[in-house]
Amino acid sequence: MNGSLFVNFPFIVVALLLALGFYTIGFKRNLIKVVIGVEILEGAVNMFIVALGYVKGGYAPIYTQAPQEAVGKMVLPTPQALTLTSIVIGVAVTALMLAFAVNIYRHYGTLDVTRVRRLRG
Amino acid sequence: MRKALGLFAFLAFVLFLFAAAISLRPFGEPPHAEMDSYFIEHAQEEASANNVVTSVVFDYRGFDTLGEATVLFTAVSGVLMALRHYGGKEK
Amino acid sequence: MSFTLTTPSGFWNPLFWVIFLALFGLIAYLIYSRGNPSYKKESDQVRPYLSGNIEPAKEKVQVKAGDIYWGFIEALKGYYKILEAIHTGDIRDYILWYLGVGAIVTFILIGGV
Amino acid sequence: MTTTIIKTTTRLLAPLILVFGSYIILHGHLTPGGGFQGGAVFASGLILLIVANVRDKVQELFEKTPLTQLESLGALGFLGIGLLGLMSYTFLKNAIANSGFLFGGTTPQGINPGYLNTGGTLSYLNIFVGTKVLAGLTSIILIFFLILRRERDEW
Amino acid sequence: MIEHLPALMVALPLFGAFIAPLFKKHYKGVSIWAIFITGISVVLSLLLTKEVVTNGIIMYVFGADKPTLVLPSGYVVPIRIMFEVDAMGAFMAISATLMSFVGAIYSYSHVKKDTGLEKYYALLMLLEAGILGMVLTGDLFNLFVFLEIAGIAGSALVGFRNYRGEASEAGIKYLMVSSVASLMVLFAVGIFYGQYGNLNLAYIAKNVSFNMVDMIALGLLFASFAMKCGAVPMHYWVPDAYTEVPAGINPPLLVATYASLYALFRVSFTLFANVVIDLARVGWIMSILGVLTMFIGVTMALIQKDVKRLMSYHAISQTGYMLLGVGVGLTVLHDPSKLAEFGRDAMAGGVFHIINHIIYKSLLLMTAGALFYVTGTRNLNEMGGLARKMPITTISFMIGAAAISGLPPFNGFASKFLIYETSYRLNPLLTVFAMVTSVLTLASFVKVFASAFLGPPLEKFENKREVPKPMIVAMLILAALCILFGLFPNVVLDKLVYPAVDALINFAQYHSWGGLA
Repeated sequence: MNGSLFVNFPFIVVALLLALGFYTIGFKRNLIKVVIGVEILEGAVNMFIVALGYVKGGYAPIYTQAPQEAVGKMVLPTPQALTLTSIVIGVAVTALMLAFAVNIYRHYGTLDVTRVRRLRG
Repeated sequence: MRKALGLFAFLAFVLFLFAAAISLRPFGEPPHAEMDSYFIEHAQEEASANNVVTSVVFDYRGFDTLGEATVLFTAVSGVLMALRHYGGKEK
Repeated sequence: MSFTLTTPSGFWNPLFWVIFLALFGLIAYLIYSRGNPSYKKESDQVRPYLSGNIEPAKEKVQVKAGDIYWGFIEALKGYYKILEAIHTGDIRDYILWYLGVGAIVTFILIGGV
Repeated sequence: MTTTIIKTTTRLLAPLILVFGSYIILHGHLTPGGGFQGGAVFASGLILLIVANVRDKVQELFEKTPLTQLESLGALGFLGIGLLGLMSYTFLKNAIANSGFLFGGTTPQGINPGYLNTGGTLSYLNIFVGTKVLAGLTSIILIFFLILRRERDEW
Repeated sequence: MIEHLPALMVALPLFGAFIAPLFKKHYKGVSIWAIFITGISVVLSLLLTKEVVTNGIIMYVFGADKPTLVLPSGYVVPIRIMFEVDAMGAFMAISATLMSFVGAIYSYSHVKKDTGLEKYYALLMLLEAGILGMVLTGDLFNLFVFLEIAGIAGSALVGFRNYRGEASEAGIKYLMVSSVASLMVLFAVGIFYGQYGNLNLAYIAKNVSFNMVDMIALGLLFASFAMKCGAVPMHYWVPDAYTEVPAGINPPLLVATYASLYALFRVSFTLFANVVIDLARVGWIMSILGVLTMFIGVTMALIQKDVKRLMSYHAISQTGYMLLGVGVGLTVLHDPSKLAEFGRDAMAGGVFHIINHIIYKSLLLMTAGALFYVTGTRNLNEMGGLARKMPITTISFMIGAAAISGLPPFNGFASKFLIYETSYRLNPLLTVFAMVTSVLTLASFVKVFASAFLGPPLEKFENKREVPKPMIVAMLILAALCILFGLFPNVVLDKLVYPAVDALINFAQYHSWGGLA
């Protein structure tokens, strides 16, 4: 327990968002809302990774016309790169999920999760 | 019944998430930054780019970016395939 | 190279397997050859005797897949009721089960048990 | 969706958005942004064109544009740049940096105004990825648009 | 060029996949192209395995000056993405490429009448590329990226028959499960990055200090990979996905599942390996999960009427054997005497069962696909008397059924034998469950055989004939492999499995980046 609740406030927010996403996935009946829950998870994880890269009083890691004091006080670049990757992956997943949702609505005539269960047992 | 069990599992899992978030290292003070400091120092000479993030995305971790582009390609193929027109093959 | 696989208690060798196969095949043939030779095909002996009734169509007499092991499933009815209750084809339950198992595994790993 | 306001705004905005997107793609190694972001901006311009038009117009606008080929081209270009490093280096090695080739200029150390002719393979990869992303996102939105409009006609 | 092999392994299927959409409507051309590319990758994977088995771990650092330059001059941490190929990874790579090849051959006829085949084959090759990246990489974030590739490609293929509503349902279920699992993996990776400032698996494994946060992250990784590999009670997506996917995709999809299993083993052995007390705990968790998985899977399989669904439940129950074998090995990993006594053999059984199961379960699912191709239904109640119509399919099915039930001389026998003996040493109860599972497996396949192939010939199947040549070829390849692996198990064990097992056991060798640092 090396961090306290106020220092780690961004991480707390991330955990809160994750909880929100899981709740949306687990207890909503509309398929689109379930997809939105997955999206909330995406956003939470991306926010977590970006927050990991922050350095107190850091500047953006870009040398183009940066202020003088920025040298040696830049935030970590890797988390931003990882977040970029995972954002694009999230877009891809969402697009495919929505395509499937369209097909499901065509065939089942509903998006109610409790009725989209021909496959069971 | 289902809802109660689900809520229990959900709360138990979220508890661990909060525990992880609280007991993680303090925000804004990364303990080990060797890799990132290497990027910040050497990006201009090795990748010859002012934008360190771009140098990480496309040079140091370029393979991830290839995978990322592949993911987008996969998703586009999947969407086009899932929404392709099927002429009356309804079963 | 030798094709012998030695396990902690025993071994496996295809050669021995072939030998034993031939041996038991021989024994089986001996038993078979002592059978009754007076059996004649394309005679009434092949037709089942249904106490004078005509033989029903083949479709009728075939055992459907759902009926095989009926007794077994009947005996384990309670167990299967639970399984059926678990297997709701509901997307949300998949994720909720994941949450539960993840919580349990994490709890054990942290040292709860 | 196709009111006069949206049409007029689109006519004014779409060129600016497209130019801005290409700017972000080209300056990916100097300023914030890069291939993905620029491609997304460019695609948003095209998507604005899509949503501001009726279905038939969109079809005759986009059935000529080879989106699939563009996407494959971008991906193959990325792969080709990666394989370029295989000669005497490793996969995805930044072989063009500081080589005097196009985009091969040397970057001065420390803070500088930023020169476009630097970045080595980064600039090429930015361009290819931008092509790929704009083609991909546009085709995703396009297929959804066409499907939904078709459904609406059938309803 | 040999040192660039790990990169080419992934680059080749990607190249094939990026080319494939350009064949617009030339479906014949694109199928030939897919068969060609996957065939070449089989050769590459064999070369890679030969290299690894002879020279040990292969390092490949992306973007460095030399492939083996792990650390930049005078620096302490690895900064670039690196592939770290040991025997286990090469072993999985062989399965992936071989099964994609067989699947491509099979698909040539099986999905001939469908549209959108250029996307289909592109996604098949993308799936192969994702699996290869997963099993070869030594970088945690890279593992996440390829996990997503495999998941998205697999779910898109599950939804291929978009004129069936069930296909889309199964697709979105699989995609939901895999994306949630991958996101939690990414969350765990983020926790590791935040604490140790690096993403290299070996580096983190060296420095990980098993505090509470690490344990939570490891629990997340464990649960996510367990869900992706279909361990009870997170197995519900498996029957849906395997049932609705075209039978030509079943082999690579199986390998994708077991690539997650590989990731689970990799996490357990490489990340957990240094902690001594909890390791037995992890092993017990894995063994108990395995027993649950095999038993519930097989009992659910007994009551199925859909032939592919029945086989999917068998896939679940066979995954339990692998978990059991490797879990037994993991339990005694830090006890050298027991490890030499039975731990190593237990892991050998588990790992050997992976490739055995991939082979015979692909064979069985392909025969089920052949039944579907001929009869147009998957409901066992409507089949019957097909043995006379399709003899080769019948023979392949019999071989596969005998193999999955562990009858000698087919390839399920040796691995199950090893697992029985070794799990008996740990705890006899585990063995009892394993044997009961094997018996029930045989029973349910007797049911399939009796109801689908035996019985009097039905009128509605009068004019049916055997499936076309490519499907027969694909099935016969796998049947031949079944018999070969069953007759000469020790060859495979010595050449492939024991190197892989030793690569898992000697995790310290994996920690030191191929001798460096």
